[in-house]
Amino acid sequence: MHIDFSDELQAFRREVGEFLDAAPTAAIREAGKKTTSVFAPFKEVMEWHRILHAKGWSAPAWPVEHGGTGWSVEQRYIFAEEHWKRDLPPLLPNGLQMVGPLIMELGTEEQKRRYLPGILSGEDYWTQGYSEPNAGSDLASLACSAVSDGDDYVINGQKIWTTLAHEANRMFMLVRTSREARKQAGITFLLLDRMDYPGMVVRPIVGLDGLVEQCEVFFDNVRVPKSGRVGAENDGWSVAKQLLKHERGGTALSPMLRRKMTLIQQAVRSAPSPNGGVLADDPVFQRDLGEIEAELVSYEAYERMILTNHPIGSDPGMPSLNKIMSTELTQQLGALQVRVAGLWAVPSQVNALTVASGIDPIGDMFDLTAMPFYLNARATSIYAGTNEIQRDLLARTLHAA
Amino acid sequence: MHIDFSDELQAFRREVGEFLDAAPTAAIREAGKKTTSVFAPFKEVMEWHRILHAKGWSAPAWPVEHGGTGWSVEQRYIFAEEHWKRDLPPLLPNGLQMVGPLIMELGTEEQKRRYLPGILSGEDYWTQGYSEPNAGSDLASLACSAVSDGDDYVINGQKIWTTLAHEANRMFMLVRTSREARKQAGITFLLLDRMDYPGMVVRPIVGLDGLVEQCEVFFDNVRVPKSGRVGAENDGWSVAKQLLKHERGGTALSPMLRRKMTLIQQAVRSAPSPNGGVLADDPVFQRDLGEIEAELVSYEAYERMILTNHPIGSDPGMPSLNKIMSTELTQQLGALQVRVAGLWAVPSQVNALTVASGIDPIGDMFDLTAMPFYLNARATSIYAGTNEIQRDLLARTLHAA
Amino acid sequence: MDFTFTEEQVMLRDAMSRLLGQHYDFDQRQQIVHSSAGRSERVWRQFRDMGLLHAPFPEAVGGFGGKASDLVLLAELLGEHLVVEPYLPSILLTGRALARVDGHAGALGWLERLMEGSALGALAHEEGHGTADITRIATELIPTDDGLLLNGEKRLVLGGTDADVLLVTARLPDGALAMLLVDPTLRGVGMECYSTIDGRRAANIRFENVRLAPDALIQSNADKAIQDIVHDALLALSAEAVGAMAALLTASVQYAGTRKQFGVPISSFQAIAHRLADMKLAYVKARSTLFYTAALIESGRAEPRDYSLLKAQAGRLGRAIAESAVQIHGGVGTTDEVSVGHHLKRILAIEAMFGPSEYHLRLVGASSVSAASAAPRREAMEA
Amino acid sequence: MDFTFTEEQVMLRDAMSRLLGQHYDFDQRQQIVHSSAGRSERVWRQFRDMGLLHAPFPEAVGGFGGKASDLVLLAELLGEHLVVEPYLPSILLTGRALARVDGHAGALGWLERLMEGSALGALAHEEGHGTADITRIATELIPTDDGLLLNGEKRLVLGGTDADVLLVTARLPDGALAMLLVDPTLRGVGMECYSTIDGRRAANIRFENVRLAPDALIQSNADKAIQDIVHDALLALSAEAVGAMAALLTASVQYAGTRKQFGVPISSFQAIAHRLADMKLAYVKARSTLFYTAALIESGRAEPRDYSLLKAQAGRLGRAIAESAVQIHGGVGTTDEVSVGHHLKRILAIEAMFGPSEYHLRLVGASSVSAASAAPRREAMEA
Repeated sequence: MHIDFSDELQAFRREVGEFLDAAPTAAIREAGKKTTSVFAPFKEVMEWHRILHAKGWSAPAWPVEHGGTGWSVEQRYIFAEEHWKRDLPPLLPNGLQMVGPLIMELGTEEQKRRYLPGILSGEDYWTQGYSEPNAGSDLASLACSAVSDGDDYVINGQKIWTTLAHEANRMFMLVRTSREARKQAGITFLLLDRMDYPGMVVRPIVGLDGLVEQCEVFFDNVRVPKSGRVGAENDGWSVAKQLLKHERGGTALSPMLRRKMTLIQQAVRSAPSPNGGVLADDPVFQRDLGEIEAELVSYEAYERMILTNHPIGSDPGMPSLNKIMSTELTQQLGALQVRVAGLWAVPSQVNALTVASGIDPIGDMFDLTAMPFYLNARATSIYAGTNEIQRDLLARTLHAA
Repeated sequence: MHIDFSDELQAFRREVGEFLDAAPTAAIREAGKKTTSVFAPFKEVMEWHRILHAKGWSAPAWPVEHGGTGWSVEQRYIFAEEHWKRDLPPLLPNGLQMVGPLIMELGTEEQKRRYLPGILSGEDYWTQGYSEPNAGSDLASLACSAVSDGDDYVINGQKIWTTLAHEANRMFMLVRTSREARKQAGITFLLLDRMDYPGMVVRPIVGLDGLVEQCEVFFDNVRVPKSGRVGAENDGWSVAKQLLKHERGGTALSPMLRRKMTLIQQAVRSAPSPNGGVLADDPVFQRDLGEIEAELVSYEAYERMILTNHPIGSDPGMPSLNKIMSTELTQQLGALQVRVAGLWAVPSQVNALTVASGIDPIGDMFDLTAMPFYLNARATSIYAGTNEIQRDLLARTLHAA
Repeated sequence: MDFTFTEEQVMLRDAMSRLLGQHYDFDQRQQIVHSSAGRSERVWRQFRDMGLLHAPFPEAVGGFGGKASDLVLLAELLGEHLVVEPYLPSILLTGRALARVDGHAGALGWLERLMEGSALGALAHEEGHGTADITRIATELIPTDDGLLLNGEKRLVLGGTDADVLLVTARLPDGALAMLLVDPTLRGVGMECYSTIDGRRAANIRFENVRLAPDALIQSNADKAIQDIVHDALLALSAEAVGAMAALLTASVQYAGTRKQFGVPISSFQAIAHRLADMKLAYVKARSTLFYTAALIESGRAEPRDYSLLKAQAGRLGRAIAESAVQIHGGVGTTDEVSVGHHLKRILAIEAMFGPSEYHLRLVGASSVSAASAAPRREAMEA
Repeated sequence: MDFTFTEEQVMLRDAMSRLLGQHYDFDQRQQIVHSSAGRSERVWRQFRDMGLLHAPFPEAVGGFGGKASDLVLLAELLGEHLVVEPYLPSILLTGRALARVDGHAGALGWLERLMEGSALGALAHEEGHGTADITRIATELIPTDDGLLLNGEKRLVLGGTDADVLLVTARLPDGALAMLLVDPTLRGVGMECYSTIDGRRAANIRFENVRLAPDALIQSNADKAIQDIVHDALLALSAEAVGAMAALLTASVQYAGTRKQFGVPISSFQAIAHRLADMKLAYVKARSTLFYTAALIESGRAEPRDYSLLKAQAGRLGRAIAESAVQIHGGVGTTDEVSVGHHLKRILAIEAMFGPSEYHLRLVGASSVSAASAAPRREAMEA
């Protein structure tokens, strides 16, 4: 057992670092520092996406044939670490981590040709149309319908939690094409090449943090081409399950969490404790911090097991274990940041949080982002399969064993 | 709102205190200090029971006509406080709090005449025969059968978690008298006036703490008189539910918990902290202690709401709320005591824990009792309806509201 | 031992509850929050007309009561309905502090105006990341030949934006604490105004060589007076949190009973049912502690640790309930569009003000250890 | 980056696992615990024959390896099978400490005997309520004209009852720490023998003016040497806890899948299913941390905080798993008759030894704060 790395990897780390030091614009840096969600500020992160693309680094996890980097898992991990260390905005996951890999795996050659380049380059942003007001955890009960009409489907219904749909130019979605079989059958997976089809209306939803991240999308007789279908008609459930696999694993999450922790550990050296002195020297705070640090190291260790194909990481419960651990840590770190910010977390600073607003925050960047991060993180135990569902799934893998 | 008390109550407190200072023997005092369970050392607690009976104080909660004290709820609470403050062994609940009130409510005149005096005086100890190996939380699936034969029932089967059955001279139990109706129907409630019927075998069970508290009882064609039946044949479920009501509420539990806390708070003034100094001055310990102290005060407050018939206390969820809160606090206090005792909790000291063994403990009485109390407390979230069941019941009261 | 409200209190409570039900439902509240003033003059007049602006004051100063249970009653409803009107800063904190000042004409004059609803006050007290401990107040008040000189910074002055008068806590050169009244329009008073996450208007206020007349000092040797304000704040904020908890529990039970997934109400899933049960447990603990503490206060037997304990339970249990409520509500709970998230934010703000739970719990633990042998008081009936 | 065992290690592990499966099932273990010796000579010979008494030592002293991962491998199985043989005190703690002593004939002689199985050693180290911090060692060693004088008290000396030699930690008059070998039959050595809650034999040992020959002192300036022992103990105890966690999880999954209530296996109740899921989460966290820490050690990059972090996670998560296992097993889990309660007691003993979780977590927190800016090491790949 060891954690040693080769000289090549150290050289690679330097190379990555040098580029990441030089390439981002001021706005991109600001957007990174103001990222309080999985989803970074849209305009700047897409700009950054295009810069990384120009360097050939926009899709570290993609195969080389589709424009990926051909990096090893260690290299990808190093890239993520260096990226986070500089507080750069993380590229949006929908294209690169979700629909992109799905198209590679299950799409037609035409779909690959047409859509992968735009995902790779950052020209396109894809929103995800899965959930509906009455189909959240119980996704299989979705009702938004697509009726076959010649070469088209005609869509009627509604989607919700379509992240950044108001910024998106494309959408992947699940629709009901049959009500005859059991619920999971009768679902079809569609790629929409536009968001401005007649009859489509996007309604932004304001979140607890005062920011718009989620949307509703309404469909009123929206006619879309069948050529956007992935897989067979009524077979969308198995397509979506394939995608969930991508959504729930794959990328290293611990570098983001580690970065959050580092920011907290830096802040407490000057943040006053209610008991006097600074929090860094407050024994109670030290213990509480130690507990979360320990949980974080455990998760980092677990992610390394996954990364190195250790048997612990290939457990069938891995996706659920990973999702629960990473989201609970996100929430713990959010709560910790709010605790450190104290009163300074109480002002609502939506304007100062807006990139290029030119508005100085009350307090510093740490205080500014504390509450939005905490509030946004409440959603992490809800989306992508609630943590209750994940525990159900995890328990099932135990009994199968 | 106020928490003031009358001069009469203060005088009462003094009167109680004076008696409790004088009446117990050395062995009873020792048994009290060595009580690590709801169930105090048998011989001594029964001796104490008889002393209290001679004073007329064995059954504070009983009506005067059956030998109760006629005390107000405040007086009973004061009695419990003074009793716990002196570490005296609490009287065993089975007779006084469980089967006694049940006999008063549902027993025949003959049963009352025959059994209540022995319960009141401490001459009798009743074990409870409810659970079976395959009927715990799912009590209604019990199988131990009683077949009618003239004036008798013939019992076959098995009971488990019959507390102190090896010391008991009487038993109340549920038996199956019919398999025809739904599970709850077909159960009958019986009083057994002896534990030495031919065919009855008691097997003591060693607990995690190394002590025998629970037993199994086996029945092989045990013939008992029908005169011991409470309620109608096949109507035992409703009888038992009535008893559960007594089991899950009624007495003040917080004085016991407060006493445990006081002992901890005294111990930490000399218990060394792993960080140096004593635990009482360790900020981390102070915070952790503060959290449990706060939980305890909340429970004391809640118990006072119940006591004074405040609307909060008459909520239909009260029995479950009370059971969950009191048992979780018991477990928290047990864990805290073990933490304070540190290494001194690790020796197994069953012999020193035995009353009148003459064996000096390793460490002091606090260290001696820490681990047994912690281990015994594990059962509190299991018995009398697991805390999972209690949460089910509690949730149901919410939706009804 | 009595933990119930009097008949008069119940009547007041019912009336206020009706008023808020009619004029302060969630949509109306959101309209007020998003209005330019961020509060409603109309609601304030209704409060006045109902006597709410007089309710928490003793009769000696023209009030209707002012007992601890009055604060509890009022603040529980404010919390339940997410009321953003400046009742806490102007009436409960500034007003009650003024009512305790003896023989200062200026103080009594302002108190009268606050009770009439013709002026608003604000308490400028917290500093840094939060001043739970009054011994840490750093704002300086220096007596000069012709008056006083004030220097320092105060944070999260609720209602500071609108206040006609500021009640400021500061430290004199000899180390004693002082309470003073400051006109916010004076030269040297700098205000950074903002809205809070829970929909209130507030300000960070900097005092830079602010020159004050001698009678601005309404109390020197004000340690106890300021501690009393902090105790009022702890009680009122805790009661607000408990009110918010009630609303969160009700909303969650309601939502879980009607929201269907997999063909059944989600309350039929044991994970949700147990979460609701835990919320109920937390609520009952917090509310019992609230009433118990109010009774201790009214019997004259409350110590600082009792306030700390209440605040810690309200904050800690409140946050647990609120986070559970959001989780039960799923995606919709993470939006601005339903009330649960706003209750969560209110509880987070309460947690941040006047010391977080961890601070208070440590104080409870430390004081319980030093008091363990000597504390028959804890055996509450031993009066 | 590699967190796997070598092929040789896997073979050893399989062999040891088979041995314990055949000769150390729960009933056999209970017989050994209740035997008068409280351990099994036969099992010890089997350990020796399999090479287990040599396994955790470097080849330089005649061992087979002695890497961190060897300790992990061995101790995980000891924990899983609730092994009460004095492997930890005699081999892992005393033996490995002796193996690190340079050029002391007595030490090497004893080490040989320990490895041969012809003698047993015990570590007399902990004091008071637990000595997590070696700077708090109070046992005194005073050099005299003709040797040394030892005074002090040691607690929970595992295997002390049976030990042929005691490895004692003490403090010299100049404040430096020392390691010495003490014959337990010497005058002035007083032993209070007992069994532990987790079925081991142990002693509290009092040294009263014990006169020792000069060569009893095997190392002065032993701060680092003693810290190494503590680190071995933290690693081995944590691995044992992780092994116990595996057994607890397996037993609980098995029990919940077969035990029926209300006509269905209790695992079909979501409350039980989620409890099992939480147990699995805890186990995966603890075990990942264990392997990760072993890899850090073998790369020469482990710091004290890494050991503390591991011990804290093993103790904290271990206790959570064990308490859950008892709860899932219901009444039967609270008896002496099934293994889960014994695993719980083992984890509680581990938690008490060499510092409880709270102690270690505070250390982790404190060191992580002071290291935050300067610590690229945490980015483990930046070698």
